[in-house]
Amino acid sequence: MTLPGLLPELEVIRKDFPILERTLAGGMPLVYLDSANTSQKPQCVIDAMVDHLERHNANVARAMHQLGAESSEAFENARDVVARFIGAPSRDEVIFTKNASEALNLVANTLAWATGDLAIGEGDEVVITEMEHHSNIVPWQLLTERKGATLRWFGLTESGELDLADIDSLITERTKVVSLTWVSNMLGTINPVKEIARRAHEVGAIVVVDASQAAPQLPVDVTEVDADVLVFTGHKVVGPTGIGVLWGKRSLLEQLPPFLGGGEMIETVRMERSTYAGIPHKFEAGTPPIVEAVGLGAALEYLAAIGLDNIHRHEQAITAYALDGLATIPGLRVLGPLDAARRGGAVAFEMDGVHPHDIAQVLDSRGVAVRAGHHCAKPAHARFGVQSSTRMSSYLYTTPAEIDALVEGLEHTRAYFKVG
Amino acid sequence: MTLPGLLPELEVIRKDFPILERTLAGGMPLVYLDSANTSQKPQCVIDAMVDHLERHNANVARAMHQLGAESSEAFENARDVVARFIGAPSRDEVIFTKNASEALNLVANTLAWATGDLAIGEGDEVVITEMEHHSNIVPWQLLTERKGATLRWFGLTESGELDLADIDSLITERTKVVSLTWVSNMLGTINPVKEIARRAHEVGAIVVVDASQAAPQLPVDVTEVDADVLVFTGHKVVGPTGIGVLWGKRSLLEQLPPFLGGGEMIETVRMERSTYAGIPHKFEAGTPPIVEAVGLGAALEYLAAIGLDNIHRHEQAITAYALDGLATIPGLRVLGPLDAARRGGAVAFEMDGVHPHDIAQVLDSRGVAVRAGHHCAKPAHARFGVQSSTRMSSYLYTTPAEIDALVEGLEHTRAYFKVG
Amino acid sequence: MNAELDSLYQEIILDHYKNPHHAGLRDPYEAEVHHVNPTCGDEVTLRVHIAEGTVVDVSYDAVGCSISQASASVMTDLVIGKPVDEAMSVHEEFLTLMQGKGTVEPDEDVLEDGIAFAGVAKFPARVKCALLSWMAWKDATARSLEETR
Amino acid sequence: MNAELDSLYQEIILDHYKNPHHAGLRDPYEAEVHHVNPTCGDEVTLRVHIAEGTVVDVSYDAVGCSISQASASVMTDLVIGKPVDEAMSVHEEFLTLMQGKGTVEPDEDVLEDGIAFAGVAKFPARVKCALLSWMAWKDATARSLEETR
Ligand SMILES: Cc1ncc(COP(=O)(O)O)c(C=O)c1O
Ligand SMILES: Cc1ncc(COP(=O)(O)O)c(C=O)c1O
Repeated sequence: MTLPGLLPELEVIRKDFPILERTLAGGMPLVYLDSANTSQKPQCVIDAMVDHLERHNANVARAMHQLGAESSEAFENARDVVARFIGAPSRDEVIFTKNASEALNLVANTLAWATGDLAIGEGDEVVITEMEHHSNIVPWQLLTERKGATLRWFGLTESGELDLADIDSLITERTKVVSLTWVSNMLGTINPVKEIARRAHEVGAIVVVDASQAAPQLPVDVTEVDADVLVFTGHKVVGPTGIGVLWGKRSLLEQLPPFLGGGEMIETVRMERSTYAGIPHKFEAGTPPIVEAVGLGAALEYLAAIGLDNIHRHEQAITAYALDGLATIPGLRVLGPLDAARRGGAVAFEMDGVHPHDIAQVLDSRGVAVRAGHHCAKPAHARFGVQSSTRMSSYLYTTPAEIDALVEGLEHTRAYFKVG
Repeated sequence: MTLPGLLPELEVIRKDFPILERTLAGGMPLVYLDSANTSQKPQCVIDAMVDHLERHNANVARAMHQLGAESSEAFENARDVVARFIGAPSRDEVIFTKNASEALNLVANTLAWATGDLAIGEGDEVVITEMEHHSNIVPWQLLTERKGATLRWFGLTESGELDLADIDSLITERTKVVSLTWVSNMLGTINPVKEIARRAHEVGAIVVVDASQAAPQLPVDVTEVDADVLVFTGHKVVGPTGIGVLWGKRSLLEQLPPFLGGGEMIETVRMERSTYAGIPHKFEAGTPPIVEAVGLGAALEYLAAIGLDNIHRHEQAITAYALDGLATIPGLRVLGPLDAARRGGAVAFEMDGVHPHDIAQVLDSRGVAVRAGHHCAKPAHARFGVQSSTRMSSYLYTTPAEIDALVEGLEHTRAYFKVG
Repeated sequence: MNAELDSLYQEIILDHYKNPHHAGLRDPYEAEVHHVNPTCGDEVTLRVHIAEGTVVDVSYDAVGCSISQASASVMTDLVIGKPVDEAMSVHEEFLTLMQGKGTVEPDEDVLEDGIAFAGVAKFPARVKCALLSWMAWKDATARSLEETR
Repeated sequence: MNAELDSLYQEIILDHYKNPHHAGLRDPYEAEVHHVNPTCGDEVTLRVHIAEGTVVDVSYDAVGCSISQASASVMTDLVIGKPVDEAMSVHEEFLTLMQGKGTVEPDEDVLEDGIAFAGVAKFPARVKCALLSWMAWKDATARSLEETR
């Protein structure tokens, strides 16, 4: 079956992902609908990492020998690839972290030690939203608690969008930072980041955009979206674990104090005092994730070759098809926007009479992998009065037939638990 | 040629490391003598990572489906392997970080926010040594500067050992932390960690051991060495980049405040306040280095199968042979202990009339990879009045013939630069 | 594929899930605890009433999946009315069963309806669900013993 | 294997290394800077004396490898006595050569002994060595122009 908007070479793309050929217990083929949790990896990413480990492995920057030069070039090339992928004005603004969570903590943590303009204290406010991933909540709780500042947040409408009604009383002269997700990992909502950034910049606040769910499925341009900082994580963009990206405006990054100390982040070290390197190295203490950067570079080149516009269209087509399918299940309620054109590809739902764990378990026995729980978004769940939900999430390799398998699995689940 | 103490199956071991078959510019075979910088990876480590990415990739902890269970099991199994490798009393005390630098910063950074007994402030002291890697200097400079405490350090003797003469005036009731390297990455010195830990514990200080250079080449037992915290890094123990290990005593880890916030480090999150998970998860925010843990587990099992005692003997044999060879070069001065039995396998040296860069360059043209520079140990270099040095470092795959190639290369270097 | 599932979702479990025993929070009690499964958010608030070394009552309010709900129900059946020592050893036995990865043969004389959870041990992700209320009970019991000391 | 090396270590470079021109720190000067190559620790302290728009003197104290030492020596030969603008454009030309990865053909009329560094451009790890003193000179010159404004 085919749908308008699907990637035309879908079967070819699927062949790029070795894991999609796996069969599970009972010989069931894998139906992987947990890509918002982590994406699968194409052969080219795995091969790039293997080639690096088998032929070019060496530490970077410090090593002058041929392997060192090859490894450094591969690592720094990955920085160029990332800079292009997100339209960064300068490659030096691209910092490798271990994941998106570290990137967000880096900002909150260095702000805790910042002096001058950037210093945060009593009377100052940080604004987030009720739909954030825990990784974009806890760092700001720690910062505001430790510095005596106040944490505030946008609430959500019944349909799962940001409630912007009181934006002007929320983002005020007291606001130092506005940090929000571009695409929700639970509700799927795509937020009007640019509009919020405009307001934040009017009051002189720093805008931090969590693009962990956006980078996999939307074209990202840091200038266009008007962020001061933007972060995403490698393992959700068909890259490996162990690497994340922090992009920040040069002027901001230069003003922030160092985060982790040691290794390559120094200019000179004496026992009494040290001075620090310029960006990006200032924020990359110790041996960086080298083979992971090589993998991430290959991953982003893979996505760019397919085209983020095409991937976005594919996700929308699959999401629309999934929303239609889910609507046929009695007692099923989708949390978040119901219009596929206005949301990302993660769809969380409740089903009357069966707990998400039990749904996921029955689906798993049929080879269908979804996530059950709070998806690291407890406050968003609390907002909708639910403890946990089941979430299906697609990606560029997802087929309509896999959505059919999900829907059939849900029907079976109802029968199994004798619901309705 | 063979030496007493060499690993008997050396040629078989070398076959495990694909990169050792590489040829470089001009068809020169690779002579890799930069293992203290980063080690090469055996096929079994690469294969474990590939198998994980191609067949078991999923996020951990959160995922209930079969891939999730497989991935979680592989990840948590790596924690068991690490716990066994270092003799940790409990697997929960093993925390995965991104590298050794992050692990050291984690301790310094959480101490900065600690309250009660652990709080550090004016009048308190942190003691390090002059031979530390920058990653064990800068975090403590940041901590003491930020909290108004004082940083003190052990000096070095002429032969490159810790000067313990004034240990009792250095480690006093004011000392809150003693952080030191077990094996120096520049001088090769093996420090009497246990003896220093005893004194530190007498005054109630926390003992942090940087085992980045020890873990690859000595049997490590955290209880035996009497550390409160011990760290090492994956890429130096034939594992991948992107992963490090922090082991800490349960009572200490439980007392420390959280480091990075988000993802899996929580117990429950409300917008107003969060509570945190127990160890180890409390210190593992966000998606951990999953495939890296799988690789690290395979790496440590590989080393354990060969036997750390055997590896240590091999390193000593090679180091003794190298020291003998280097002694034949006129105008060459080794920095650090000259007795192979009392040092690790990193040997830094100066050679009259040729700068380390130029030595490394000439060696590289012959396929011999060494490191030139300050090796992230500027203060130790300053102590010996040198700007930089050349360092050769061996590992379990190093042969006496490779040492011969180094020594010949050095002779050639002298001739090339018309020295002597 | 239902065979695997059926080994997890035994009839006994589904029965307890639909009709949980001893549910709700009751007085008197010496200790109340609140436990969470951080992975999925399942929660239980649980009270213990102990008198003269015997578990007189265990009452609870739980939100969670079939396994965690049924486990709470079975647990109360097993511990209420027993001397604390004996209840603790039932707890130990249940723990051993759950951590056995499906290799432990359950003893029906001790675990009664609890033997229905033998299949859960083969699903590592669900073991935590089955243990949530047991852990809460153990914690509450320890606290109430301190309380009354 | 010496052919590769010889393209890096041209005779001219080794000559400047053994006998550096204009070495040592001298008065008068308007600006003094200290630059470090963080990777290897090479350092240079460098002074610039500018009068009436001309680079009258550049003096320096440098610790480093043959490439960085020779480069400092050649740099002083090239800029001393030149109008600042002209010296800056020589600097630009040298920068282009160094960043060309071996593809740029050097112009001997402009770079004089500096053409000997063409081979360095093929060794990415050494480009920083060749540029250390030039960067210091550029920085010091900018500062001394501010100073005297
Ligand atoms: C003694 C010592 N400590 C710490 C480190 C830092 O390790 P990493 O760069 O992996 O964080 C190193 C290696 O570079 C080292 O040799
Ligand atoms: C919106 C969002 N932000 C942040 C994260 C954290 O990413 P990581 O776990 O890789 O740090 C995730 C994914 O888990 C996410 O979906």
